Amino acid sequence: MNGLLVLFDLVLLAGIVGVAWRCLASTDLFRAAVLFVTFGLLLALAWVRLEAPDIALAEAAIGAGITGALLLVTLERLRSIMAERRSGRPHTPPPDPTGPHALLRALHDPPPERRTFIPALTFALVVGALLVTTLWHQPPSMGLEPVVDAHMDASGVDHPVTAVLLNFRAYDTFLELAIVLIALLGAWSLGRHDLIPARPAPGPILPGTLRLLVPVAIVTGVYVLWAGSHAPGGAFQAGAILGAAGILLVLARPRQLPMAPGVPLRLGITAGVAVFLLVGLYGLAAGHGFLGYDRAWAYPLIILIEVAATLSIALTLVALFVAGRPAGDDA
Amino acid sequence: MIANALTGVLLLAGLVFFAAGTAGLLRFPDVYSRLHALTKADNVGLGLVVLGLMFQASGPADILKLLLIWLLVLAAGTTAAHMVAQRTWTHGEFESDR
Amino acid sequence: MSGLAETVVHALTPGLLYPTGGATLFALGLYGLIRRHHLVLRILALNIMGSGVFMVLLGVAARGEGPPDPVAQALTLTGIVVAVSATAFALGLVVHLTRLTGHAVMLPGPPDDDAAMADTSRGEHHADGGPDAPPSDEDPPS
Amino acid sequence: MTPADAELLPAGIAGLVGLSLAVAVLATAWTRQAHRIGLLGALAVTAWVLGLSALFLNAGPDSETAATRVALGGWDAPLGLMLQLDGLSMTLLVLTAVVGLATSLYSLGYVHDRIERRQFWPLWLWLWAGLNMLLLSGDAFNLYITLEVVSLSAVALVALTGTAAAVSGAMRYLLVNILGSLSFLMGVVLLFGEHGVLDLVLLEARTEAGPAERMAAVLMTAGLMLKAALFPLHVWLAPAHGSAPAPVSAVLSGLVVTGSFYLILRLWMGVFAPLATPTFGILVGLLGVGALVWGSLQALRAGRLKSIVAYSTVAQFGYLLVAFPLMLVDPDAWRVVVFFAVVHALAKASVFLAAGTLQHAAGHDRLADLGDVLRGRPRTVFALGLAGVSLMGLPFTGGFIAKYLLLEAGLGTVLAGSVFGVLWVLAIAGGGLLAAAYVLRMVAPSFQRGRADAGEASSPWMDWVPLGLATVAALAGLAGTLTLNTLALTPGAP
Repeated sequence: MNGLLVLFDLVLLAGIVGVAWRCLASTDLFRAAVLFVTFGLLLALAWVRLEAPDIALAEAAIGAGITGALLLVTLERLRSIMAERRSGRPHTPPPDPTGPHALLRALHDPPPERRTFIPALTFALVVGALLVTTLWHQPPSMGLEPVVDAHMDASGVDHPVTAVLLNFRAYDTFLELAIVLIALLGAWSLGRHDLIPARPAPGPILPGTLRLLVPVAIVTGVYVLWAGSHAPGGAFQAGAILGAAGILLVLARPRQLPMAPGVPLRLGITAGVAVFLLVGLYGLAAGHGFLGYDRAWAYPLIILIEVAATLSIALTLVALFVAGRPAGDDA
Repeated sequence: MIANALTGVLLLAGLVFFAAGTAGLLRFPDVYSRLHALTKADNVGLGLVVLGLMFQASGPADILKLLLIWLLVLAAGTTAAHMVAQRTWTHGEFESDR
Repeated sequence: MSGLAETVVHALTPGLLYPTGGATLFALGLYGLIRRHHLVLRILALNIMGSGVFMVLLGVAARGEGPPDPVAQALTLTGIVVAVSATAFALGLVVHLTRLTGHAVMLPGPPDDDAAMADTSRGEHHADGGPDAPPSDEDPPS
Repeated sequence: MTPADAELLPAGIAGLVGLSLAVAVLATAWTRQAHRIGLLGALAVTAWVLGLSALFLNAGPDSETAATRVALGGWDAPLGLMLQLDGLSMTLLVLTAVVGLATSLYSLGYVHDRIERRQFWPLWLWLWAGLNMLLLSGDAFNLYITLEVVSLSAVALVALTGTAAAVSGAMRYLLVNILGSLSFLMGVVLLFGEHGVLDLVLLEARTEAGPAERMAAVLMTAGLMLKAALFPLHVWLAPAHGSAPAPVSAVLSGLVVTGSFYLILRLWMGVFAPLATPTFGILVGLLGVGALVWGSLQALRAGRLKSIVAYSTVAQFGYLLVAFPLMLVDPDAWRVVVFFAVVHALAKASVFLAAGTLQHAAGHDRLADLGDVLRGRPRTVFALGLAGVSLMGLPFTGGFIAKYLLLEAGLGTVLAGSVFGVLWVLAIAGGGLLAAAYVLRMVAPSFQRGRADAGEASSPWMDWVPLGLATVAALAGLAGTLTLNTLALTPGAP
């Protein structure tokens, strides 16, 4: 049985490295994007094998799902920009796929030049070999599992990962929410959003499926959020699931985005950090330390923070997919 | 004991369908026949795998969850296949499909 | 011989296999980052490097006996969310850059930063970029 | 010190983090009033930092043995996260507050477009909060997260003008930053795998010169050098800093780069201290000499005002590297290095702000065509010159004192019999001459005969803030003793 597991590990790792290699070696960007999604799904399997179901959930939903959607819509945007530029100039000849203008083709990257091969390979090999040598010489360390285990009673939740994320190291999690928000602020500062280049799919199939899937996604999201206090799950996974549902809704009607009014949308995307910060400041004032909770109130406060965070993450992910700030935000 | 044996047999049968679907995806000449091979084989394959796993479930809740997974994958797969086919019908095949 | 066999068996535990795989991914991403020019591929290379770091972290955390370290898992979760945020912003920048310049490659070597640059603190603002920004693909990458 | 002070200090530290975050969150949510919130917030944060420094100096004697540490959420290390404050972080917090306040005031005039204002202020306030948190962080993984907060908001600010040059500079900056962060994170993971803790103080106590520490030191230092644009990993700096809006360039060159440098210093004085050997010091010093020469030459041939300033950052950071070998001989040299970094940050920020005013007035910043505006704007040119004089290190400026102290340390190395000492002394002295050359290049046209033209009218903030900050930079020498004494309150300092 142990031998089978080792075989599984070896095959899985070979698959992961192989897919990553194919992804980085491909000249067609669409192929690279699809391979990257595959890479993410294989990683999720590896996380399950390493007894990290929370990470597996997050990797599948965020690493593979949301990143995949972002990659594909980016490629579609690049394609439509290039098509516009070409049609805008009828007299420009089509680019020669082998000439110096090959770089200008939107979804194609020519094979790398030969002269970077030796230095890049040497550099990567040296770094990789040094890392592997170092890692092989490391003694098994205790980690912080015993310490976390000893304090679980005081954390307000029953799932160690959630306890670390929202209680013991809540500051990191707060900043993580802030980073999601900053990424959106950055994307919005680049300009107003333009139409998503995807064409609406004709026919009743997609809207029909969405009518079925979106309620299921919402139920699943809420379930994953609630489950986070005692089992794998939590705000980030739930936010990603709800965000994915939102992205599907956007895709079903790419031409008729609801013109989100500025103020409620702003409040929605900041709700996570705002609620978190308020609770944190209250903790400071009440003498539990910044981002600390009274032991009796830890569970409800954590749930409150998680609900707000889920909402903000879902909204932010959809907004990052749409890219560019909505017109209502400038009013 | 019987449950374990049933699980094993059903999983193996499911894997055969997956393998067939994958072979079809790789070997068939155009998008439509690839879709045909992939979706049919995968739906049946996943169904068999789910059925096999049901014998290992600890209660009705787990069985329902497994069933739900299968139904959702069916719905998503059908829609995705439909959209790929439709896009191919109106716009032709992708560069990378050839 | 038994020493070799022991080493091999030792190397095949998840606590060493997965960190080794993670280090490989890190190096592979580094290699791709250096060699590929298209910005989307470079972003993918960075993501693969990041996954390598997470794999080392989780692999190392799975070394000890007993349940895996929840702190390592929480850190990885944070890292994944940070990675997807940075990726989303980077992809937005790629689209914007392509709209402005007509290409999405970052060419090696220092760019021509002495090129004339319009002042941006007055007059109309380009914060919206967009189609009214002057096309500048007259300088095809060499 | 009074017991009340000792009780107030931890609350003041956590409160500073809370306050700067609250300002950023508020400006993000209520974007219509972002500039007003930003101004009030800048004043409040600056006042808080100054109050905190008074408190800190009062509580001084205790801090020589240990940094003041605050357990967030009441969870002590290794389980929880710790904030920590010592002389080094206090000094840089004050620097951040001064430059941050000046930048905020300048931005009131510079960023006047209604739409752009709404994008600028929240991002800038997040950047400031990120810097404060970076300086206060006492946890290896938390450092990675704060670095990401700083770099993502900095990149977004660089891209704000939306021109092709700015967006391309921002793209390069982002890729470099992510690469640097990942390298840093890999180092953190190695340390965590080896010792099972993330807290810096606990890590320091457990570190010995093993293979994992060496590899982690290489990865983390390389990542931070990328972010700090230390030679030879600097190529991204000039395009990003040169094409960003002026207040952003000032913050990037003055504070963000200094933040990464702070982290290198902090790590090598703490966790990696057992790894520092003379050979390593000499290697770093040689890099510094390379940076000085290369950056200065680039600054001498650059055609744009802001490019000159950006390249001079590469050159000036060479001094910081040259100081590493000095630190191994003279344990007190690190304080001089930090003082030099502080003076440089003040001077560099005012030079960038002044350059922004000139660019605004002329509509461009090509040095060759800038003569009219340089002659028409004596106040701004004076600010440029005053800050430049500090960069050169002429007598009676902050820069002079910093360079004098550096030279003194360098001569100490020579006396200690190091062959390389001569090289360090030559580099420190020669770098000053090169700096004089490129500073004169910037202001020289104003002494030539020609038409004077004030160009486009600008708000009073844009006229006076660069001058004020340049004055602070020039007078920083007066605060030299205070700064050095504050820095002495850093535990673990050699």
